[in-house]
Amino acid sequence: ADTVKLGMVAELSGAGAPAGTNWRDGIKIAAEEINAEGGILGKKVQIDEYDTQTDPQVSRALVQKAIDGGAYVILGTIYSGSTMVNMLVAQQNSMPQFVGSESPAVVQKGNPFVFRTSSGAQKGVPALTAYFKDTLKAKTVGVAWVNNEFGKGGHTVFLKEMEKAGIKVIADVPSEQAQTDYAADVAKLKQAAPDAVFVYMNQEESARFLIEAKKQSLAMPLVGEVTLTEAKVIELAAGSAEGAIAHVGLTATATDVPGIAAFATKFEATFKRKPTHDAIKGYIGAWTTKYVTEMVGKFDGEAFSTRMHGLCLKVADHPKILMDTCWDDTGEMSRPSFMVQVKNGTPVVIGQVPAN
Amino acid sequence: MSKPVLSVRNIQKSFGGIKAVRGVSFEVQRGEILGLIGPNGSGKSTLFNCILGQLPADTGEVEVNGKPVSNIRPSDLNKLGVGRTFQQLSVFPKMTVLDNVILAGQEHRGTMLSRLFGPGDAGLTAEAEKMIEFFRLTPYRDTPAGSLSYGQQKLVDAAMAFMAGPDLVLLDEPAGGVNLTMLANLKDRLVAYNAEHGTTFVVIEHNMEFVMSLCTRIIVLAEGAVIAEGSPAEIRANQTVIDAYLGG
Amino acid sequence: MSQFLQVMLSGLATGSIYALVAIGFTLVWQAAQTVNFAQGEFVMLPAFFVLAAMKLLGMPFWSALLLGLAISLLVLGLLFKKLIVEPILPHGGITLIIATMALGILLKESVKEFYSAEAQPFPSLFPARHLDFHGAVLSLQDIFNLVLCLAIVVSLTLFLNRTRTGRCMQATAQNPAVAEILGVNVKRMILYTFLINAGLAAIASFLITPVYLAKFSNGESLGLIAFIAAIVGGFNQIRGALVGGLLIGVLDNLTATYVTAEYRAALPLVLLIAVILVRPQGLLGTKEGRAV
Amino acid sequence: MLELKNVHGGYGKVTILNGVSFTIPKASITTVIGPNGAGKSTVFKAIFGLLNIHSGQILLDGKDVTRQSPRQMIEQGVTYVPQGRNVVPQLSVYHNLELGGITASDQDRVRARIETVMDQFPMLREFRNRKAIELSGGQQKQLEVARALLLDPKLILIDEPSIGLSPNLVQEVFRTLIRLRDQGVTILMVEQNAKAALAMSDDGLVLELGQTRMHDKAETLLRDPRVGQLFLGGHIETAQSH
Amino acid sequence: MTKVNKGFIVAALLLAVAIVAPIGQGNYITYTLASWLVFSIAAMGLNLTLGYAGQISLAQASFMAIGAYITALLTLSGWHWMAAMPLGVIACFIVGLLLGYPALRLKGHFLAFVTLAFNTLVFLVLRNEEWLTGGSYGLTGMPRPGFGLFTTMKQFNFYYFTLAVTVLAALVMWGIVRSPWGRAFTALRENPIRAESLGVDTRRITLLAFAIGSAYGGLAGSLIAPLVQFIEPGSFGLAHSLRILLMVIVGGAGYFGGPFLGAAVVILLPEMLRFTQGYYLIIYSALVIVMLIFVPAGLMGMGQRLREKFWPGRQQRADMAEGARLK
Ligand SMILES: Nc1ncnc2c1ncn2[C@@H]1O[C@H](COP(=O)(O)OP(=O)(O)OP(=O)(O)O)[C@@H](O)[C@H]1O
Ligand SMILES: Nc1ncnc2c1ncn2[C@@H]1O[C@H](COP(=O)(O)OP(=O)(O)OP(=O)(O)O)[C@@H](O)[C@H]1O
Ligand SMILES: [Mg+2]
Ligand SMILES: [Mg+2]
Repeated sequence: ADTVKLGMVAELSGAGAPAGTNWRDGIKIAAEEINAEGGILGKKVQIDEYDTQTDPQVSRALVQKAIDGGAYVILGTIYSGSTMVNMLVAQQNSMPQFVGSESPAVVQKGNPFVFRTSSGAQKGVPALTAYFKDTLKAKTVGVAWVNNEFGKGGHTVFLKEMEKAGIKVIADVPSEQAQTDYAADVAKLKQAAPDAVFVYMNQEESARFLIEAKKQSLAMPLVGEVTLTEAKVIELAAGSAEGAIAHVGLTATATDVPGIAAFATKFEATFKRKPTHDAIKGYIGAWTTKYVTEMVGKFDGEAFSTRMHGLCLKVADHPKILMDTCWDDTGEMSRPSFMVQVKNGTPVVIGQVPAN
Repeated sequence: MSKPVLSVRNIQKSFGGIKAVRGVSFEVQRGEILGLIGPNGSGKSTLFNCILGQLPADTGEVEVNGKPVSNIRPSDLNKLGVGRTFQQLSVFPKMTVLDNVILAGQEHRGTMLSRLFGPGDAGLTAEAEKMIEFFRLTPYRDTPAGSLSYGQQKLVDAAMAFMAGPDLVLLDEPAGGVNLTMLANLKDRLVAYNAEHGTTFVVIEHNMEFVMSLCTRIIVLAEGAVIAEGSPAEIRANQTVIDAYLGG
Repeated sequence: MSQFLQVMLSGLATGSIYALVAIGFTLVWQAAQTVNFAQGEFVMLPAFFVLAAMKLLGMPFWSALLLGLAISLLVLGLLFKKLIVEPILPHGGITLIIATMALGILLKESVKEFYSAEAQPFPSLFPARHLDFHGAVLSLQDIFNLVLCLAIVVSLTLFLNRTRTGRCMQATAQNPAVAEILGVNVKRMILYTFLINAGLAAIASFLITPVYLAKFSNGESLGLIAFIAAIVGGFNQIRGALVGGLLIGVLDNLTATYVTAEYRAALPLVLLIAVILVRPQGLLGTKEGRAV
Repeated sequence: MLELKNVHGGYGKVTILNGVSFTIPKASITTVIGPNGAGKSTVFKAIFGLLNIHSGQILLDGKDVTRQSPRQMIEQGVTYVPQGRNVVPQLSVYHNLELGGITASDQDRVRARIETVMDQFPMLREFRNRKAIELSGGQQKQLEVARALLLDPKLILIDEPSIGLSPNLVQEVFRTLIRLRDQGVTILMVEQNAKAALAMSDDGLVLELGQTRMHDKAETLLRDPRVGQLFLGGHIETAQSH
Repeated sequence: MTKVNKGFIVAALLLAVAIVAPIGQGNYITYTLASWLVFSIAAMGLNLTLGYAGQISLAQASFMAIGAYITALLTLSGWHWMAAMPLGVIACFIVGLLLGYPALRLKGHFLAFVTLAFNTLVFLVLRNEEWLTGGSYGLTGMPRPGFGLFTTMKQFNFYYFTLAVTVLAALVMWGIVRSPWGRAFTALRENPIRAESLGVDTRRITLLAFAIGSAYGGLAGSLIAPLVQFIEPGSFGLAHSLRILLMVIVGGAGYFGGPFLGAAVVILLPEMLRFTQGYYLIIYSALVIVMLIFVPAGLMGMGQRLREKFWPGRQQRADMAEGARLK
């Protein structure tokens, strides 16, 4: 046929819907652009959507379905719990898979077909250590995290990092996914009074946490990884997000990176909302598929995966990769990242962190 | 005389402030048909419920065949040979009449385990059909019991009380809503059972014709206490009973 | 000490929100003897009506609120009663319960598809003033929620028990066949019930969304907690919902602060099971009377 | 006053009434008798708009009221006391009574009436604040009968009022019905306590298999040997003799 | 008797359909069919507890969890499935028995609450006790059982293995509901007080209703583990219990065939609607509501409705044939 199918398996409904729909929409933009440039190896790209309902078992079934349906690569999933299951199916079928998950475990299973679109928590969180230690000069920290597979990954790495850096974690506050009441969490942190707090939650949870923190006037710096300073969180938390700091891999606010600015504009024009980092991740996943396939020169999952390992794509040669990006032998990814702080209601880049 | 089939001593029961039963004692001998009458709200049904373990009594003891049964559960009491009917309609509405009647007998066949592996009807269909025939319900054999008329449901209820082959049956207003002709049949049945098997009956009823012609002895309850006791003739003549209950 | 005070007060404030939603459960029970498992979604939705009115029609916030209330009454009250409750109620409670579960999914997914999958901010009805009690912070909104909740419980209880209409509603719920032969306008009584319920849901929605944010999936956990609150308080008493809601709010916060955060969802449940086993009719519930 | 013309009807697919026709005059008491399951209660439901009527006509004072709703029937002065228990369980005795007059525009009159019926059934006054469900069987029946007397009906349909009532109260109810008849109210009653009921009635009606079999003066029915044999427990006397 | 025969023929036909269904289908369809069977088993159990015995339980998914985790942990440590499964089922039977105790005191929504709380507790334990259950990462890579030459590693084979287990489970269930126990369960649902006074040990029957229903949940769980080869606490949350409840009601509570139909609708209908993209859940839930409005007794009740619709003829009253006595 003259089309090539990309199996987009993501959380389009259920708890993960916000992430999943952004992922999908990022991919849609990429697909349009790719088709406008003549597709992949001359074949038009066709996106097949599969909704996992944020249910790992369904996601597994759907990866199977995408494969039965003749997909060439799998794009998704985002929730690590789902990815952990469905990547087995893709692996059995030698099918390359770009995932949005950031849990360390995803690339530790020796699966040669799985590739990240953003770096895992075990890379992102350590990037913060220096900030806590050198910039904030914290002796003690607190950590507020969401007790799901996403939060757990970050939490484990964070504790390890702090121990290495000799910073004491004096308040460890887990919370539930979709929790609405953060009074107890914030009260506990307030009581412990650490020098800084690491906040590791999904979007709305972050916003609700920030609102409560403001209400109880939690005074120490609140530092997060990616989510805490996202546009959505700032919008939701309104004034309460002021001053929040985060380490972000890719952010639509890093508008001094030209590719990102262009993408953000196009996304907003198409979907009438700002892209999240999930959207950028999906976008990059789709474009990488094109770039690497064309390097290989044929549609071959095995060859594709082999080529991916140890590959570095430079913006100079591959503009739609947005920033220089490398993958290692496990599928882990690295690229430069930023420190961002919310000032006057907008995230401002306050520093760059080199790729690690 | 032998041991009484049922012996009730000093049963008391209150609901909040209301003393429904205030220390009732009586004995029923094997083969008796005892009538229990009294004005509305005099505590008859409550007394039944206390005797049968459906409600916990505040004080008092109950013995069946000399065996204390005060804290026993209704199902165990039933297995000791005590059957009953309820004042309000009490069938299994979505089960067929046949299933209603079979159910009433099946728990007396075999053990819990044998009932799991035994035949679906516990071998009771023939017996149940005879019972249904007697109560003139044969056309309704496969009808859900809940869609029968009031009187018909009352009859199903009565049929169920007999299925276990009981020693002692307590009937709470068996005549209510039952056609007089059918009622005569029911009475014959009671009398026949009583004669053949020595089954003992305690009957609550407001239909005086029925009670007076059926019972060998009658106890009258008013405001939770026994106010008179005796043969039908004695009761009919008792002025206190006339004033409290029978009316002029 | 100030931590304890903070946790207690915050627990009460959150609890009053649970109570507000739980009242809906007890009301629908007392007036229709059924459980609306879409109650959480009923609270999620009105905020979106308001947002839509502001975004699509460009209405100012306060008039959008009024419009939101009106649409809620229409959709969650009238239409719900006409299209779902009325046809299904005669077939029994459990069928209606399942239907409301399906309705919950329908509402949730519709909001997601037709509005947005992402959380939305929602303007607050109150100035963001905070009051300080010995180191513990309480917002103006918290206090208002508590007071309002109390007022609603009192007035609804009075309405149901002291007015003829209220008693007709109860009669309709407890024995619709009898209500009908006595000439009670059964359909209208059911309509009243669901209109009141819709109104309550809308009010709850406007009060909590500024804090909880407007999101299609908000109803899930809220509905569940409110359901638990209603049961614990006693389903057949409106004031039971208040007690149940406050109790859960406080217990949840105390557990999370002092005992365990991982099991914060569990400990209150275990405590409440214990309560229920001792008092099977719920804390404030009354026994349903003789069974034999 | 009330006329049924060849009424057929039933529940779901099953036809229960196979042509019921009768006329009852104004200010009279008519007692319906028949075996269990004959369709007596079903006739009442048909009149009161609670049954699926397949064909036939029901006329009230010459006006066609076939398939009208219970509320419409009440508006036209018909009240109905069904068989079995029919109280609102969790409401108090007083509030149950009050519901009996819920359709009246003059509530003061209803309140006054409540006092009167409570005089007639003193138990109701004593227990006025208790939940209806807590009453004994007969007490609930008293409540129901009393409740039917609160409006000024022109036709009362009363299905076996005697079930569960003690003998003196049965007499009281019958006396009340007679008094109402004397005031011009029409009464249609089902009774299994048929001898007593027919004795106080003007007319009697025998129903069997969903059809009217006989319709005559009450005394005539009482004396009819076939009726006695089949529906009045004819051989109770013989049973008594041994 | 003829009624039983008709049921038998229908069952045989269905079985034939189930046998040929996956032939020529892709892995995905076969997988979906297998999960239909697994959920049918779970729904069958709930149908006993709820449909027959009238005891509301919102915890069926947590029994699937218990069955699945026990099977998973044991098979991962080298046990054969045939040895691990019974342990899971027995554990569920016992836990179900314990969960039944509150049911002796509580009715209706109070019981619903206790079972709901139980479901939440199981979820939290599975998530928090990471040392045993793998926490929120779950357990992966459970082996599928082999029987000599017949290995179930292939999707196709695993389907037939599941089918065999389902047929056995259905036969056992059929034996239970048509024995006097079945009548006692129904009596418990219809009128517990009267049942007790007729000698039905309602305590024991209540507990058994929970225990047997839960054991079926456990059996379904022990099949889910090797089917999905991944389990995590989130797959056994309250929402999944509600889904199983939906299967029972949609299929027709208290009908033997209900769970199979219900599971088919709940699992397969979304599959068929998937072409509608994001709207399928909306369409699906709307369909469920419409169905409940028009066929409240579930799909099993639909046959009857249709028969009445197309053969509307009136029926004589039952005693008409006896003739009148008063001529
Ligand atoms: N569960 C209960 N709660 C409160 N009061 C009750 C309860 N059960 C019975 N009573 C009261 O106890 C008294 C006795 O009731 P019971 O039902 O035993 O009367 P009864 O003699 O059977 O009357 P009837 O002939 O009308 O059936 C009544 O006043 C009744 O109101
Ligand atoms: N709800 C119902 N659904 C189906 N059939 C019913 C229903 N109610 C009554 N029937 C049937 O209708 C017939 C007549 O019932 P009905 O209640 O009118 O009898 P009845 O003459 O009042 O008897 P009774 O003296 O026992 O009260 C009976 O055969 C009964 O089986
Ligand atoms: Mg009584
Ligand atoms: Mg009748």
